Amino acid sequence: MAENVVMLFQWLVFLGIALVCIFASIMVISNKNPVHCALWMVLTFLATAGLYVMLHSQFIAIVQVIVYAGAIMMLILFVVMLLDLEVELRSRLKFLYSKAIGGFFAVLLMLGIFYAVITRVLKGNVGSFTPEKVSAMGNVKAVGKVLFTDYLFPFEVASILLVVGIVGAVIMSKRREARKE
Amino acid sequence: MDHLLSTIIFLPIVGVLVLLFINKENHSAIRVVAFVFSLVEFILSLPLFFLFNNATHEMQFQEVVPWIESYGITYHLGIDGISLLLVLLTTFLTVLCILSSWSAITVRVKEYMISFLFLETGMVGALVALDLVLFYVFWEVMLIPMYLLIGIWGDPKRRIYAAMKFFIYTMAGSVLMLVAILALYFFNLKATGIHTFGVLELYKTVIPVGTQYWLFAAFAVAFAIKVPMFPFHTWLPDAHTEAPTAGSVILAGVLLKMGTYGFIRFAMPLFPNAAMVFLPLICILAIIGIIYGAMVSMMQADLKRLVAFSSVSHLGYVMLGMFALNMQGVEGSVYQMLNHGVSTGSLFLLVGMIYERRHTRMISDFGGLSKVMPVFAVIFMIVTLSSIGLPGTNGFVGEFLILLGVFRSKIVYGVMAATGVILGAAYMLWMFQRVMFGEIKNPENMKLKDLNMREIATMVPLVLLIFVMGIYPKLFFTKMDVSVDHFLKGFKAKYEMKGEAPTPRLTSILTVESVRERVSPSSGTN
Amino acid sequence: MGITVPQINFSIIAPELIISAFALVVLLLGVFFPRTGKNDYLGYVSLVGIVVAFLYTFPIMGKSQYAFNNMIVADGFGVFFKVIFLIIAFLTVLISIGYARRVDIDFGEYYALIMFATLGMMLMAAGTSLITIFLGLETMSIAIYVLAGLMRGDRKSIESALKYFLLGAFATGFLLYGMALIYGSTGTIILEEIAAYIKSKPELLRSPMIIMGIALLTIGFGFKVATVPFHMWTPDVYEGAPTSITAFMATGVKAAGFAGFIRVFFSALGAFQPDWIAIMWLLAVATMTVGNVVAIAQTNIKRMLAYSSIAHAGYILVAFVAGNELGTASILFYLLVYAFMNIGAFTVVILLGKRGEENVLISDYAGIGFKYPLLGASMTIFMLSMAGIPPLGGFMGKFYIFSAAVKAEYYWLAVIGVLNSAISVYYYLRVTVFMYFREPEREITGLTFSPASVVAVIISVWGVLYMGIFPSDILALAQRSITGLL
Amino acid sequence: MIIPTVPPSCYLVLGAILFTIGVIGALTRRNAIVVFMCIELMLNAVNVSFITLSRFLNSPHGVMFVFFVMAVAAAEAAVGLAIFVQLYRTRETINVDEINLMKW
Amino acid sequence: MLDYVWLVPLFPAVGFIINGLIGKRIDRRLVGWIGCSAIGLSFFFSILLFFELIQLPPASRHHEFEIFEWVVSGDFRTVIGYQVDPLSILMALVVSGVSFFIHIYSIGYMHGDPGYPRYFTYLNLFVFMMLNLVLANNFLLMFVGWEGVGLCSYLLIGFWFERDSASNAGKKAFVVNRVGDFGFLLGIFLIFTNLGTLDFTEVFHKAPSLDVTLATTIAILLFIGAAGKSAQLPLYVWLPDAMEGPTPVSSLIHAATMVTAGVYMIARCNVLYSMAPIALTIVAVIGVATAIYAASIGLTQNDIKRVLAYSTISQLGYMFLGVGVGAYGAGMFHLMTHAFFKGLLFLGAGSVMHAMSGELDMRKMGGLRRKIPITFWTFVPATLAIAGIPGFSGFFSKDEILWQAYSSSHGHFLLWAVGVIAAGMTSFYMFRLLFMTFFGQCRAPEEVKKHIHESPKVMTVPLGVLSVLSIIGGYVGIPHIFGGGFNKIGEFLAPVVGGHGEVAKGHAVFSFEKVAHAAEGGGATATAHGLQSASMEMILMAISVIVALIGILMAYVFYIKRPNLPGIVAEKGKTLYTVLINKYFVDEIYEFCFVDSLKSLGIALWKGFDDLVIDGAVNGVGHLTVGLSGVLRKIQTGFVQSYAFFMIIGGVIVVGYYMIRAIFY
Repeated sequence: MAENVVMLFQWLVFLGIALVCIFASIMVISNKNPVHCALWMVLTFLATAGLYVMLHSQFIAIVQVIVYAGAIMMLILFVVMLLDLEVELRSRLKFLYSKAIGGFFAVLLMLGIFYAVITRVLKGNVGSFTPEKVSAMGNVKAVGKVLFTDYLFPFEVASILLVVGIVGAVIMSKRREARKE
Repeated sequence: MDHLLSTIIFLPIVGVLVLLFINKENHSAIRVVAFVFSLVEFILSLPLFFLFNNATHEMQFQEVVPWIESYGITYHLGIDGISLLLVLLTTFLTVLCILSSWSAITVRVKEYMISFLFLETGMVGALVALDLVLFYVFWEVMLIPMYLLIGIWGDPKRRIYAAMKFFIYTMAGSVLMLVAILALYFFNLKATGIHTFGVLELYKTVIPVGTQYWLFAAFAVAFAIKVPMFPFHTWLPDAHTEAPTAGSVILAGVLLKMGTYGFIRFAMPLFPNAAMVFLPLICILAIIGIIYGAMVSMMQADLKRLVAFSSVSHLGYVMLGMFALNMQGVEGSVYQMLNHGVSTGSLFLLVGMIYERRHTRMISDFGGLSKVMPVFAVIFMIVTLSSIGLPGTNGFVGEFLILLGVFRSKIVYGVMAATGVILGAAYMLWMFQRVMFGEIKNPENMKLKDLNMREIATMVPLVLLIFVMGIYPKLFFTKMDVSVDHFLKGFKAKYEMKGEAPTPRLTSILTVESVRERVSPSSGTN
Repeated sequence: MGITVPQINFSIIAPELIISAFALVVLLLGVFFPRTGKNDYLGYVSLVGIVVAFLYTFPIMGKSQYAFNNMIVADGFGVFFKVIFLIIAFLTVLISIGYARRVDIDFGEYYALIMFATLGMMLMAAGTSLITIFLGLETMSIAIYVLAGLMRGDRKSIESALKYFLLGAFATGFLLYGMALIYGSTGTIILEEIAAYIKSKPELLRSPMIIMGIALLTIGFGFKVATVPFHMWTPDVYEGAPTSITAFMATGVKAAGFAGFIRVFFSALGAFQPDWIAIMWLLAVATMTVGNVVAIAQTNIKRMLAYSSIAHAGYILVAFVAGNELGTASILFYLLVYAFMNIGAFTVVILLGKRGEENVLISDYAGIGFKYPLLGASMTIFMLSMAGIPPLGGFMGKFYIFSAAVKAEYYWLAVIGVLNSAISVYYYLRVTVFMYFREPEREITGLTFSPASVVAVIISVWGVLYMGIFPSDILALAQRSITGLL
Repeated sequence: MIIPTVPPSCYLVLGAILFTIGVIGALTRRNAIVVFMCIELMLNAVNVSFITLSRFLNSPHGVMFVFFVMAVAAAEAAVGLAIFVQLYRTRETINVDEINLMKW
Repeated sequence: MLDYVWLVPLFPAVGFIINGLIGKRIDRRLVGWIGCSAIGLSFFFSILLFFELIQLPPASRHHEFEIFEWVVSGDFRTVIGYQVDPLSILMALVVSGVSFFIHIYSIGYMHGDPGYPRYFTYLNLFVFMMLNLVLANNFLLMFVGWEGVGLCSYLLIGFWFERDSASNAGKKAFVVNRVGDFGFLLGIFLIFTNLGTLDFTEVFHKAPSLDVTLATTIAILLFIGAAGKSAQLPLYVWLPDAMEGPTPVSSLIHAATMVTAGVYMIARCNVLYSMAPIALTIVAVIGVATAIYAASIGLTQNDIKRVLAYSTISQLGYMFLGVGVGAYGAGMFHLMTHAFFKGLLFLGAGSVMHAMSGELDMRKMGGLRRKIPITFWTFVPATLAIAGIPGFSGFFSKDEILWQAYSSSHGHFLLWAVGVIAAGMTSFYMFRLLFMTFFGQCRAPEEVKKHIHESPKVMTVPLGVLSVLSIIGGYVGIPHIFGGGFNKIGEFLAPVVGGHGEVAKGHAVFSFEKVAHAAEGGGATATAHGLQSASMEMILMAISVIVALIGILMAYVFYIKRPNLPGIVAEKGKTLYTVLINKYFVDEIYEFCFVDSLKSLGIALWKGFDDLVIDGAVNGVGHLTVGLSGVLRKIQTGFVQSYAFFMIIGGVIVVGYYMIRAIFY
């Protein structure tokens, strides 16, 4: 009984979050105002964070909220504001057809992915990183352990990557200095 | 003497290097250096002739150096009686070409001479290469200098078109040959386990008939374009017409022979069964070429175009003779290659000489030149007659043997081809008449100067050769007798060993399943 | 429950470390010792770094050592690619010295980003897990996004950065999704383990999920190597980016894309070869044909070279389809020779420009062949090499590629390939037509040749000739390099 | 004891839907920043799939992957926004359908 | 001594080389002297050889000498080699002898011409080639000579190359000859293919093994060659035009020697022809048809050289009639006498032209017999000879042919009848020529009249020599009805050509079955019918003489008695006259059928096929690619989203393919 309630609850939460996700992302792509788009985007990210929690990835959920919804989206929002972008007008180009066809193809692609993820799904190599173990040692700790052992190398690479990103961002957004002859 | 062939191939490159260090304004020094190098080259090639052993069909003066070991590609050179004569023709004509460019080329002389020497390397290399890849390399190397010669020093009006057409046309044909070479290599690898591109080894491989068709077709297209055989010939008139004189000479004299030489050295002995299957087609195309070339030639208004189309006709004989597959046909065909080089080369030189004086090649601009240029007229006459194939000149011997050979192997072809004899006389003499005979109508022609000593020096060797080859052909036939005989015997022997004929696999895309078999799931890991 | 640190073997990643160290040094030097208008020294420092890194590839040559929990490997394949990338980086830096100053991008970050991008490429080649490859790819890409748009005042440059960035990120989405699905099907991201898992569970061969993953990976890598129809960014980006970076992209990014592509598809997904072979066949044909055909109509030489680089990707895909050892080895060989000839060509493009007058139209080349004979000759060599004329490196590259196709009995593919290379002759020769056959309409005067660029041309010419005439050693090396990969 | 009852397929389908919405957005929106957001949406969808797979395979790789994807996304965002800013400075627009100086 | 046969052609070759290389730089007289002495020496050696030969018994009068191997290829082998036998030595004598006199004549005739050295160069070359032709011991060398004389003919016809008509005529001669050579060449191929050799001795030795069809084919092909060279129907058209050359050339090449090569060749190949009766009949019919056809044209021509040209064609027709009925000796006999009198006639015409300042139209001549008496008096015997007046050389040879045409086993009454009619025409037009030129009033313009003068000695002496030969030349072949033993020439030639009288039986050299049979056949016919036919022969001979006399009479009536009669007759038979004076419009028809149509075909092939179809296809592929390029590049719109759009489409295709494989495989 209790299990059924938990099941039901889980389903309800899942469906709720999924609907929020989908709705919010549809709003992202349909809203004319970039600022609103960004805000809907934040909502999508937050909802996704909820999903992560449901999937026992609390650490990622937190990061999602802080980094994605917080930092990245704020950055985007900031730039949108900075550039003082107006409400998006309909394109003066007759893109409609190609957009419709593109959308159609995207949907086809989606159907393909549906097929791929639903039918004949074979489970991959099941590992030992079970939720039980994880919750036993704490999610963050578990993740951290993996990160600094197995993923030490990618972690270091990521640092370089971020350096590149920072340097790139800085150098790109620097105003063009007047050439000193 | 061990590296004679290599020396001959790369001497022109040395010449190029020397030229690079000469001031480009110093035209006379450049000319002299280029001439000296070509002359030394020719003199170096003479020992080939005199030291050549007539009695053996084996390749002589061989040099084998591994080049790309993993493929078994070697730097393998050697000559037999067939290539010997063509090598000599090449070195000989180059000397004359450089001589003939003395005053014709006044701009960018250095680049010109460099191109020419490069061209010589390519030509000699292609003739003596006994490794398919090496041959292909030289074969393509020839294209570039020729392309530059046409494009830079050609007639301003259409030179770019002609150069591009020449390059792309021949290139398109030869790339297919490359695929065929590779296919042959892998076939041989599978059959014998030997990594080799060496022609001599590949001669021994027995190839199933079905495979032969495709391989032969690929080789044949490449060579047929170069020859050029009838439907593939349209690059030739353009290239010939637009090229500078010496370019036309080399183009007609040597480059076209690469096609026919390719047939005799590669396409036919490697794939005799396919050659026999394609024989009627090739013969008929050759005959069409003979007659068609003559007919079209007859009506040309441009001298060089006329000679170009006559090449189509003459090369038709060569092809036909080769496919007669008997001693007379093949020997005549080889001989006719030389003849064509000498006589058509001379024709282009002569046309170039009057072009230099009048800056026109239109037949209608001339007339009555015999009167003002008697020496020219005599030489022109001799060359024309050689081109017609008059007995006593070289042209006759080749043409006669070819026709005889063809007649022996298939009478109908022989009869049809022989009609070219009539047409050949008609268009050449008509041209000669319009240029040399009649009143001088154009006042500009009155002032024309006869040939100077340099020009005479250019032509005299050719004229002498015309007669020597016509009167004492034995000198040359003894060189090639054994080789041609060996070619025929080898052809026949291999023809009779034909492998069983499974259907050729060319539809790989449809046979994914077989790929799956080859790549079983287990082989997917490392 | 302490942390067990994985085996750390710095010698395996020595080149990467050196490159990143030097990148940082250059970065800092650029910040603390900026010498406006005289920043060439940064380039030379970078060159030193690259050379040192290059020297450190020798110790790891001929080994096959994994490190960092199988995240990265030092095997022949990776090392060969590292050598390619370092050569490319070396040449790129060489040609940048002078050019960067001309277009006002000669700050430390420029050289640092080139080195970072090189690092990313090396990771792609050496990475043996999806994550390493992904991170390498992103490191490279992000650096290149920036580099492409570095001429900030230039409308075209920034446009090319935008296009490359948006489409690159878009393609990354597909790539990632593919990785996710493959991960989902196998439960691991280490390539070897993926292969082993597939081998242990043959029913996986028919699993739609993993096949979908492969399809999405095809799209992702297809974008990076610019195969049709994922090629469309190429011409625009190549045209707009600074020429030195275009050269870098055309060679380095493509090579890195192929490195990752091959690594993933052959090491991990080799069992699926029957599945991907036909689509690769199609992509190869489409890529070659579209690249070559459209290149014909181009008037801008950078754009033309962009299309030609698409075509070259098509040739490489031919070898990819062939899928045998010969094919893979020929890809390595081809990419190396392609690096030489393509960078060489772009160097000539750079040399023929001057401040405010880049001379990138093919018609600007009229008469160059006689005005600057050696430059013209070099350009001719590069063009002919790309067209596949012996005895230049490009020919040998194509020779190996097509021989691989023929060996695998893909005759039609080989035929289409060679016919395409005949088509390509047309536009490559057009450059020589302009250089030698046409009279110039306007004089190009006042060019100053940067010595470093001239050195780059010389090196490229040498490379093209060497690999054309004496290809044996390098081919043998390439063949040794791929042992254990398939 | 927490038993996962919502099958992984559902999460994966949700991921696919989000991905597709992102694709459609990237194809249709004019504003480069919005296009970029849509691409972020795609990455987010992939992240969902990763986490799901990681959860149901009991393996840490998916989580790690997502972690790095986020890092990449951050770096990309930084660079991308810098590009947009720079673009706006030179072209005074970031509408992608007004940016076709280079074509054919 | 016979081994020195190569000296005979050598001298002219030497003369050719010397004159050709340095002729322009040395004194003119020296040039002429070199030219003549070269031929003279050649003639001298021919005579020596001749006497050497007749020392031998008839059966062994055959000698071959090989100089060097020429073309050797596999089983094919030909040599440069000469042979001496009665036939070749006879030809050599005629050729070198007549040439010698014509060379001498030329010194005078050409003395003012700027191309004097060139002329002698060509002429020597011609003699060299002609001697090669007649002395060759194999078909190929014969062919060399054959083509060589054609070349010289071309060069000499077009000697005055500034004149378009001359160069046209030269080209025409060469090309038409090439048509004949085409046949000859095929004949040679067929011989070699079937017999494996081209050596005369071996070919004729092996020939009996050929089957009749093959022999016939070979014979006909060879005859095509002969018809081209000897201007027989339908390949005669070049000969009248050939008169554009200098007159001694016409005399030497286009009357006395070269054009008779065809007859010689058939006589040489008599073994083959005797095996092929059909071929023989064709030869005879063509011969007689040519004889009457050309004679009928000759009736109306006004150009003195043209009349002679048609007359030559007609006489050649006789020769072919002779060889065509198997009477090779008779044909050769006529060849020889014809060489004398026709050579003389041309030289005479040349002398007339010389006197008339180059005038050729007979209507502008007349009454010349007093002004140039030597020419006239040498001209007359030649005219009588050609007309077939008994006692002159032409009578004997022509009558021999006519008799054989009637009586030979290959002969037929009709052949004889047509031949006789042609003979009548011959005497008519020859006397017409004689009367118009030398009798009546001089119709030349005053200016020309003043300059009429006799030719110099150097010209008249050869005329005299030849006129003597025209008279006595026939006495080597007196018909056996006048005394069997006197047909020296038939007797002499019999070892080679078989045929005549008693001797035929005895010949031994070629005593191979078929040959012997053929020869005996001929001989037997003669002897078997000997007695009854003697009277018949007398009758026929009388008829032909009467016909000839009627021809003369008519000419006399038309051109002496009633000079206005020709006009009236021409008016009456206007159509016929028009046809005849326009030479049956054959030139026009040929022009239309072959020349024009070939030219338009050439243009059609060039412009229509080569440029449009082939090159069109080639360039079409190029343009298509470039066009495709132009279209495809438009996909690249520059909009980032359209790129993404194409990526998606491509992605869906890729994904779709994989999925379909995943689902269905």
